[in-house]
Amino acid sequence: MSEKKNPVVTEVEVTTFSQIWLTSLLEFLSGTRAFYFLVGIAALVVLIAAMFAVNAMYTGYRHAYGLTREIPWGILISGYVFFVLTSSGLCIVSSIGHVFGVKSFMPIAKRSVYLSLVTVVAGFTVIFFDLENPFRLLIWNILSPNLTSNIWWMGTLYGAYLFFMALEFLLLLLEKHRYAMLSGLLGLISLIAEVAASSNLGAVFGMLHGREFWYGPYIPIYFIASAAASGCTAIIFFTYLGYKITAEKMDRAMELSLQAVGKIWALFLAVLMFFTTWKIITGFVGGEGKVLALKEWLTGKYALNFWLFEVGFGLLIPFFLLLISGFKNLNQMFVASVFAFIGIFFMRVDLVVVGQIVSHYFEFKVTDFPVILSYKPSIYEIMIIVGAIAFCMMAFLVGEKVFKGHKTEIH
Amino acid sequence: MRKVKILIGTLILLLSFTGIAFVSEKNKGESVKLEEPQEVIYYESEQFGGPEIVYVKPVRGVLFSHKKHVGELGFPCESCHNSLFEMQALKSQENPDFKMEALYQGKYCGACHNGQAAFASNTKCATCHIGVKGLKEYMRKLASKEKK
Amino acid sequence: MKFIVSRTRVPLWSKGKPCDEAVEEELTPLDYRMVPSIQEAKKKIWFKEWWEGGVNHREENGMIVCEKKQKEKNWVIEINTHEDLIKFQEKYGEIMNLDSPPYKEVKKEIRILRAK
Amino acid sequence: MFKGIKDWLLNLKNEGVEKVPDETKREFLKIGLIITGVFAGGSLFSVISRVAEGLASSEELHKSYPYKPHYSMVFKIDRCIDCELCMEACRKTNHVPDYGWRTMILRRYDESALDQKTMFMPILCNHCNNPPCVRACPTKATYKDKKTGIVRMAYDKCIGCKTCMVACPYNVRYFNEEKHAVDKCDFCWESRLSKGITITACAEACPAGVRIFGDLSDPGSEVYKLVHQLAKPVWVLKPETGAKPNVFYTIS
Repeated sequence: MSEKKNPVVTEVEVTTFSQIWLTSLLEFLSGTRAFYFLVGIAALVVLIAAMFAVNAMYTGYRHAYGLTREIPWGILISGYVFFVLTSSGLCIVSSIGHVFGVKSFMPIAKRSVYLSLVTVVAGFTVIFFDLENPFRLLIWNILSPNLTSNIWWMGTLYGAYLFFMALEFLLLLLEKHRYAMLSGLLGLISLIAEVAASSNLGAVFGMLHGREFWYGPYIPIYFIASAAASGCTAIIFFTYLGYKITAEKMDRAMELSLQAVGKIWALFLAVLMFFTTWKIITGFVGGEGKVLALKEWLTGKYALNFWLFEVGFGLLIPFFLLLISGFKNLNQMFVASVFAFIGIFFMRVDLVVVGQIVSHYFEFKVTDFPVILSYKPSIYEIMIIVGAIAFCMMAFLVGEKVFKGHKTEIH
Repeated sequence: MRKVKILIGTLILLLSFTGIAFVSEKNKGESVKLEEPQEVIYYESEQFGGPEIVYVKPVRGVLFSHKKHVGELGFPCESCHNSLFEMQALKSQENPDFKMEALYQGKYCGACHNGQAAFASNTKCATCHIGVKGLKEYMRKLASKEKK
Repeated sequence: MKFIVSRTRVPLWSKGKPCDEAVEEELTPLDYRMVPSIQEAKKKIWFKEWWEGGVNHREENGMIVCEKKQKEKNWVIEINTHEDLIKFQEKYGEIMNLDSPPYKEVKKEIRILRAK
Repeated sequence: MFKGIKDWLLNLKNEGVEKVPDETKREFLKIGLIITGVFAGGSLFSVISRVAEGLASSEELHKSYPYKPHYSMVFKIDRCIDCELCMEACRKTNHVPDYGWRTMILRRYDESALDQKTMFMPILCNHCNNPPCVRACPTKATYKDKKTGIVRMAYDKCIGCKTCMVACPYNVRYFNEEKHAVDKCDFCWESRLSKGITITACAEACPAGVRIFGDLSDPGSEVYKLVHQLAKPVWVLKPETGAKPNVFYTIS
């Protein structure tokens, strides 16, 4: 006990501690009991994030979050978009197998369905702490729906999706062949709900005719392509990790499946590259507000986000790693997916924030607002996002253990 | 024992991280609220013969600039003092007739700002009316000067 | 030699036989784990479930393996000669021969690419 | 029928208004206004009336205003002196907290301008005829009043998603913590107009006669006269969004 007060000893302990921690992390990948340690840490992070979130709720979001009336949407909305689009992507890619019956996509289906549920729940949790009155939503969404509002459609469709997907997952768990048809139908329904919901989420941005940067049919379409790309990322990331934990030998069907996912991923990455390029090129011949936002995005405060994270981590590195791997080397594909995950998160952040940074009255040379507004996420917002990521990680780990590596194939 | 150590270590790390984040967040504090707008007598430089005066009555934020009138345009003191204005700054805003009507009749600023000697009093409002925003700017200037 | 038969596309509404000759059989899945020895596997979180879920535990090619108690049903055909295989192909169009998921009884899978 | 289209086409020809969507043009035509051209660096538009040419009689004109009374505000912005009495009156009347505002005065400052370098520009909710915020609200917490055309809030329905704040091109919405809802200018409907007072608090408080409030569908009102004339330019903010605001700007 007295040793702990000695600074030298503490220092040594800290270094050994970090060593132990690192080895534990590596050990975890081989499926030892470090697994429980990681689940514990994830749970702890979730708990701390929950404390932050509840604290923010009590102090009021105006004080807790770095949001202003000019920029009312911050990284919480980005986080929501990130999670629900990952969920959509998982649903879209896995449904090629279990809804449309393509044999080579079947092995990934079960894990994808589970993770799709987990990520959509994480997304809902994040938005719960962004809405000022989340409980009123439950009442007025039903009693006073505004059918012209994309938010309404998006919320309702994602709710429906969650319901159908949960049912489908239950049926998959029962592993009864006579339910196969029913679960396939449920899968189809949830796929339709999911695609409609994601494009509506895009339309939430795309239909704001007061915001030049977002306005237009671009974002709803972009979101579907982007969702598919992040779905592929998630499948490769989590399947790889799952197999590391259970140390199972990957059978040929699964390998083929991941290769197919990799090919689809490369396709969608290419599509996203086109989307990004043309978004920028068309933007520069547009209105002044859009040009200002684009300039800030490409050369201003968000240049690092754009060039390093979005273009580098999100698009180019995964694309080239995929090409190098020849869609065969799973280790390289996994590394690609790690990069892509980071990149995709920044894509979402930039999409949401850059759309709002140009001041409403910039064209009037107003001294009250700078032309480019600034937004810095507060620790509360960051912690909620970190908590949601930890929740996904925890749910994934627990899922691997409880559902035994999502082994049984869907027939 | 090792596991316990790891767990405790991680706990402490996380808690200290959250603690630091929490404290730094709390210390940021609210932005300083500007006090109620008050009249300002601000000496830009002695050589202009007089201060920049911001009236707050009957409406807030009307600037008379010695810098402009004496420094740039070169009027002697006698052109206004003590016939139109007393030497004491802000004295005239106590007068009940210190209004735009009086200016239109040729009193106060209206003696020159009649459309002939200088632009008429009923035009170019925002030239002299710097408003509460202008007033606050001068208050900030004054406060930072007093600090020095 | 036994083969598992499958099709590249399984429509939602027909989950029947992939081909006429196929019979449904219960197969014993093998549970391979990428661990060199059973001794080492004891440290892993999945050990209990692996140990109790199967029989005939052994080490094999630097991996450990057991036969799962839970059987799986699958469509299987028996093709013993090369000629039979050619006949099968002529009947059903292009086929693909690949490694099946690991079973005790079956090692290879025939996938019918496109039904004639 | 064809004559109408022909007239419309002819009207379109001589306008230098690339940025305006067609619907805006058509809507302005409907209410007897046409957009004549770009004013002050492409950001402002002058809208002047062509009542005599466009419509037969003034009765026909005010039938085309969708609301009765069609509340509107006109700013004579060159008279604004930023005394902020309007903001004060608004705070007091509508209990606006100090972290938010329903109306504000912006200061335009241009160093390169000749002579007068400052111009004050009051802003408030434009009570658009095609409000982006109302379309975006998932629960109809913000709605266009069917009778008066005022964009109002049903505070208890607001879920606080802040979509309306993002949707608004004019930055006139804020989240009110006390009400637990988004708050905005309602032309003093709740505090004054519904109680029989005919003028908003800000318009009443203005010492310089900048804010003129009234019923745009009433040809006798001052706002009507200010909007329907040729001598002075009348414009709205950000017409390119197609929101069709009911707050006009002019000079005295």
